[in-house]
Amino acid sequence: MPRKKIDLPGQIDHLSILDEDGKLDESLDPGLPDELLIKLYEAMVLGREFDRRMLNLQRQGRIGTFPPITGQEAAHLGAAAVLQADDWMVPSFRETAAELWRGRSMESVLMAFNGFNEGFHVEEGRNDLPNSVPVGSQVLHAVGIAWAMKYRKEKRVAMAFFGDGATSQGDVHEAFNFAGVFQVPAIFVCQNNQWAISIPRSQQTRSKTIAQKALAYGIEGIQVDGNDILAVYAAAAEAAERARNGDGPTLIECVTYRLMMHTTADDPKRYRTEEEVESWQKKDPIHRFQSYLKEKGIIDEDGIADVEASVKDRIQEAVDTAEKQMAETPDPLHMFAHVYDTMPPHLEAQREQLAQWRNNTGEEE
Amino acid sequence: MPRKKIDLPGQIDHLSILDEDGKLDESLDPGLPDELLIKLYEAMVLGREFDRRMLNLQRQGRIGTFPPITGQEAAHLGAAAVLQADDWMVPSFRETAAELWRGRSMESVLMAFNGFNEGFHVEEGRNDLPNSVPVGSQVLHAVGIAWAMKYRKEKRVAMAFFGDGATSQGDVHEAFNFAGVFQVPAIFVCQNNQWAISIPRSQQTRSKTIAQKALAYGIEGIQVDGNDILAVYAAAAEAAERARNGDGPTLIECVTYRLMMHTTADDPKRYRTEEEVESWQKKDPIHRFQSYLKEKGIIDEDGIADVEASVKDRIQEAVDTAEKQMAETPDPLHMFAHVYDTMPPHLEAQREQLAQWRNNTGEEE
Amino acid sequence: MAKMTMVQALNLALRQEMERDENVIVLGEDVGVDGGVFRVTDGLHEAFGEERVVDTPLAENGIVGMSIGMAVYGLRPVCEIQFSGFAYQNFHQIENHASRLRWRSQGRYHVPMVLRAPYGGGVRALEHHSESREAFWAHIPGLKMVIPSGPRSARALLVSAIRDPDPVIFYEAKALYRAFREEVPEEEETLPLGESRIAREGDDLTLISYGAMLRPTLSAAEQLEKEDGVSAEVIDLLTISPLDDTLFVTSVKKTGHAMIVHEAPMSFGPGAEIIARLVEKAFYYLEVPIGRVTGYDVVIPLFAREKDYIPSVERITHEARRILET
Amino acid sequence: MAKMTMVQALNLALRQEMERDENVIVLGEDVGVDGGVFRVTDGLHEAFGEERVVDTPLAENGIVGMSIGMAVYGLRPVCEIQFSGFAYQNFHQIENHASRLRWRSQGRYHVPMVLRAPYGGGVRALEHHSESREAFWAHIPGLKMVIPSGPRSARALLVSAIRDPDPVIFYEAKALYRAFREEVPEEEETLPLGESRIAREGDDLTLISYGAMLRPTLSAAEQLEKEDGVSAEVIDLLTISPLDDTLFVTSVKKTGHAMIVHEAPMSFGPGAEIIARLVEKAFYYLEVPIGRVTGYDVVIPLFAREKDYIPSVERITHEARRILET
Ligand SMILES: Cc1ncc(C[n+]2csc(CCOP(=O)(O)OP(=O)(O)O)c2C)c(N)n1
Ligand SMILES: Cc1ncc(C[n+]2csc(CCOP(=O)(O)OP(=O)(O)O)c2C)c(N)n1
Ligand SMILES: [Mg+2]
Ligand SMILES: [Mg+2]
Repeated sequence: MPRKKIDLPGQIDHLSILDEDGKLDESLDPGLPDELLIKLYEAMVLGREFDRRMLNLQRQGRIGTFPPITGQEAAHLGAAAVLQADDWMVPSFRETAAELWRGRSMESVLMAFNGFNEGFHVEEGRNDLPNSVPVGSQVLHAVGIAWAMKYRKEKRVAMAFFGDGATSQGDVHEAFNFAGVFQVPAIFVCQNNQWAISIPRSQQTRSKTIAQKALAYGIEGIQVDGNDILAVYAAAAEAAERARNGDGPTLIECVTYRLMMHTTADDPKRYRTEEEVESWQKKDPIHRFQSYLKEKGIIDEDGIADVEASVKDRIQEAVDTAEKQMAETPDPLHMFAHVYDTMPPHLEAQREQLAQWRNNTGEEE
Repeated sequence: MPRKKIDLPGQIDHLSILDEDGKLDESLDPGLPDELLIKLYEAMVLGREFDRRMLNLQRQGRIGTFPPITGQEAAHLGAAAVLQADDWMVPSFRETAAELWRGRSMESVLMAFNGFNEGFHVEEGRNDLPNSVPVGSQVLHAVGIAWAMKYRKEKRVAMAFFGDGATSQGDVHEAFNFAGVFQVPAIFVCQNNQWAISIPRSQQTRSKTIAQKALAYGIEGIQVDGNDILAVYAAAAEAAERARNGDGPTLIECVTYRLMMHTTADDPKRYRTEEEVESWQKKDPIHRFQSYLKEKGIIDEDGIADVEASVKDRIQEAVDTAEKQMAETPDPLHMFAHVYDTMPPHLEAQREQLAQWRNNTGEEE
Repeated sequence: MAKMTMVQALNLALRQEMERDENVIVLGEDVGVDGGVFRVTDGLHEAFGEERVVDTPLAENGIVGMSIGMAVYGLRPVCEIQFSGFAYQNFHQIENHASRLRWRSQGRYHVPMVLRAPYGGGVRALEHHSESREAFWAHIPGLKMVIPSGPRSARALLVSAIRDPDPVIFYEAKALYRAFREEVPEEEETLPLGESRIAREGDDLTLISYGAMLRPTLSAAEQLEKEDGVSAEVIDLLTISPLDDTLFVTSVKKTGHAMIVHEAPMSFGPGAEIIARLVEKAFYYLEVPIGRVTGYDVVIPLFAREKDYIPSVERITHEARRILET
Repeated sequence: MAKMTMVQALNLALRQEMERDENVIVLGEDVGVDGGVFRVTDGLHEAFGEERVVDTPLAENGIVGMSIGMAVYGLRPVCEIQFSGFAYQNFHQIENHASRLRWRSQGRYHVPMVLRAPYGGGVRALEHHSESREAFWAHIPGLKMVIPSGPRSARALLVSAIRDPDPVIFYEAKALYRAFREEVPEEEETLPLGESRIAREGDDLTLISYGAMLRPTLSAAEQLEKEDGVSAEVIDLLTISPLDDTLFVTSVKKTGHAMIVHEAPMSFGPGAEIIARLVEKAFYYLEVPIGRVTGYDVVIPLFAREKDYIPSVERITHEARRILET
């Protein structure tokens, strides 16, 4: 049936700067200073090594379940790296490298994943929300934060992270739509790591890309090679500039891959092939960035070894500190803190009851 | 920043067949038989007149709040008219003409809007869900119904109706996405009547059209002139064929206008201009369809008068019947029916208590 | 002092709080140009502009999720959910986040937001527009659940809710919106959240209620006084959670007879917790079982029959007599 | 009879019901190829194919909304919500539709769906994975809320839930999934919804519990017998709503002492309704106030401290002694 085509605004591009071998597309080079490149490299290695160590600890029963980030370092770090201190980051749960970049301590990560609420504490000065487990639910918070920034006429941005699976949630839809309508300075970073536990991207949504979902909201959208930290950085920097200029939100789809299990409770062999994993291992974000830095003469083998050694030291120190902190008998009365600003009488009573009961049983035993 | 464009599938078209003066674009004529054209015309007039009568009754306190459909007859009727008896219709609350077309009685509409649960009864044989007030929530039900049709290998379709405002809801997003992933035989008909109570379409979403939201889900989308019953019918027929052939869901945006108040509790003068309303009155769907039918020689002035007279008679009859039914003292014990298949003991007890109490007070008075 | 309806009193609270603190932002469906479907936000858009009185897209969950972000950032969002029957759309944002962000950040953030929503029957409304489901919210730790019983308490409690550092669900009885007027002082007035009050003193029987049901409960108390010479004390809860049990426990210790009146369905409703508290704290003073006059455990019928669902003065007095005669 | 874990028993129920009735469809996140994150649906995808064991996109509300449509059409969807903490996303679909479509269509349609969800603490899980919020569902008219206490009851109740013509929320205690094995007959076995059972007979005290808390409650009863010579009767509710109050009322009439044990927060929790029913139906038999040993009114702490939140055998016996000594 013939009919009129609607002239739709909006175009979805794909951005890739460093290819799988670390070769640079010079025309797209964002031209980051060497110092920043090295810092990013270190942060990627830290993320990777910390992941490895946590897996180790988990297997030894020294921490609980956690979601590894291996393979996705570029996708979240590259985006978070464009943020200023007074910008806000609203994470999901698979952005550990970016959280550490923003100043979260490894100790706090370890404590949180070992079941200590103290690990959720966000220190003053770091403008990030805590991890959000209910998939997609956090994205609206970034919209509200961005709304408030705009209301206060501050040139800040709020950056939300989420996965490919999260795009199916109503929350994320509503976040995109509100952000579009209110033209708030929000950046939506989707780490499309091809899987939502056992559900492949192709079964999550029938759209060819996640980025094109921007068209449904009249907002900017772009797909980037999420294993290419320069591409992620460049797209995020552009989005941040747009946001700060009052030109509204951006959806960035980072095409990446979860190389490890969903969480340590998951067994990916049940639902995906080794070949698939291997094919993505070739696109490893750290490997290609390293090649590029070597090629550029910013780092050499010695430098690489130094980075690795220093990162491992830092991790060891953090593990020691965290374990010491956790070993100090936790006070269960702490569970009554931070429920309300002022503790209501019924909670006082329950707290008192628990305190007394502990005293009694302590004496009885 | 230069980069690669992504080749996106999907194209959004606009379809218009009868223009505002009732002039036909012959190349697009769906060629409906005269009999059907007349039936559609009668149904449109019935919808319009019934609306008028209900407004009248409401103003006299003879029914409660209701949402008028005037101006939107083509948008919902044209779509519902492609359904077979064993297809399913999942309405919102502003599709009265389509509900009557499907076989709902005017009495049931009157009773429902006058606060009698009996008006919600869906008779055997009519495969429609009852009106759904929570905006957007019903659309997923159509997806589930369509899923079941596909599972049972029946060549049926489920058609869901909703407004422009509803597209902001997470439910509707999830419905589109599930329908796309499962490729179910669903048709999503959005009556974009430009307003969601006082919120104009432009503040509901920043996308240029509602139809383009289909691109976010990899499903078919089309925008039609919703005041042009031939265009709506043609688009819906195409969508139904697609669905029956197993080729998946379609989103149809019917561009129309709510000529009356949102509900009888609303005062549109607070938020929109008379000029805007007048400009849309010129695009009246009944007027243009009448012109076309006259031009085509299918109806003349006498015929028009006959339709109007017979429609008014039917309405009067329905009002009389409904009022008679409602006047029979309602039994409040009825509220305990249809809660569970088998009434649990605590409800039995509550029912008994109310029954006794009514007996007592009846005796006391 | 001016005589005001509850709608006017709520409007006054919003207006004065917005004047006092530019962090107070009103948002929701149709709250702006239209002034809210019940006109609670009438005139605010003109007075404070679209930057502070924000018409949103149609998504309750979006409204609440966005409000959480605004509140975390330091604003004081007062969002309107057009009818409480549509606040389940945002249930997870309240359960998983609003009520917990203080805890989830171990004190770094808090969520000073108010969710206003009309609740209850009695105004010939459509389906899904007449429910009383305050018990859902009352069971969520970290949240406050407030229901005023008239213009003056509505105004004072709304001011307190806006200033409260924690999230507050604020239910407004539709049936009270325009039912009667009360003197409401122009100057600032607050009422502490988490405190109930004695709405009527008495010695023989304690009637515990709140919101729209307070008035029929008071009328029943009058009737019992006149017709039976029974002196009923009436407690107006005002805050449902955290539940202030001090007044009603004291009262029941005095009267030995207690009855709860609410519109919500009986089973697992607010009355159950009140009974539990009385059993825990006033058991030996109870002379007879505690009564419950509530909505039945069915969906509230459409309006032609809702008066048989909603506790009436007659049902309250009837049940009170039954209790007193036990 | 084979000795089975609760996971295996649930799997058996699903498998046999799917064999029996091709209208039974299993759907949810990761229920297919992966067999469910707790492996409850293990092997079903292989056995019945992707047409009947459906991996869905990540949207709980979508899953439930779609299930409603499927059920209305005549299928028997059994949807899995991966953790009950994510079932609030679909709260409005249950509140506004699933629980009411029978009523909303005046009997023409009904919604024979089951929503399965793991609930509760005790398995070292992440945030938002350990809540007990059955009271939310219990307050919704038209809905059934079921919580089995072990492999055998889980299997029998799930079969009944699937065959029930009304929507059922079916909570499975994660802590019980692999905690112990029970004999589960291969041949069909059902348990009626809406009926509690006596898990242990006794004369001195009635302990009322369900789900994961039944075992510590039974252990506490043993301990009381051994150490104090107290004979405690234990009631296993099995269905939370509609609440069967016959057994526990009869029991308390016999024992005069009652205590409720649940993991959910105390205030406005399931225990409150049980107390209300006891007050209404067994008031004159109660010798002392009814006790509640429950979760505190805070968010359940992360796992390092959750054992202090969840009622333990020690807390139960401690409180039981307090009651008996009153
Ligand atoms: C609302 C909600 N539903 C389900 C889960 C369980 N769950 C945790 S992560 C996950 C998959 C998330 O996929 P995606 O969004 O792609 O993020 P990824 O895990 O790949 O980083 C699921 C289903 C959850 N945490 N929250
Ligand atoms: C979930 C929900 N939120 C709010 C409302 C109140 N309400 C009823 S209709 C309506 C506007 C609907 O707009 P649209 O979807 O465009 O449909 P229209 O009324 O224009 O037909 C609103 C806000 C509702 N019924 N349900
Ligand atoms: Mg993913
Ligand atoms: Mg509209």
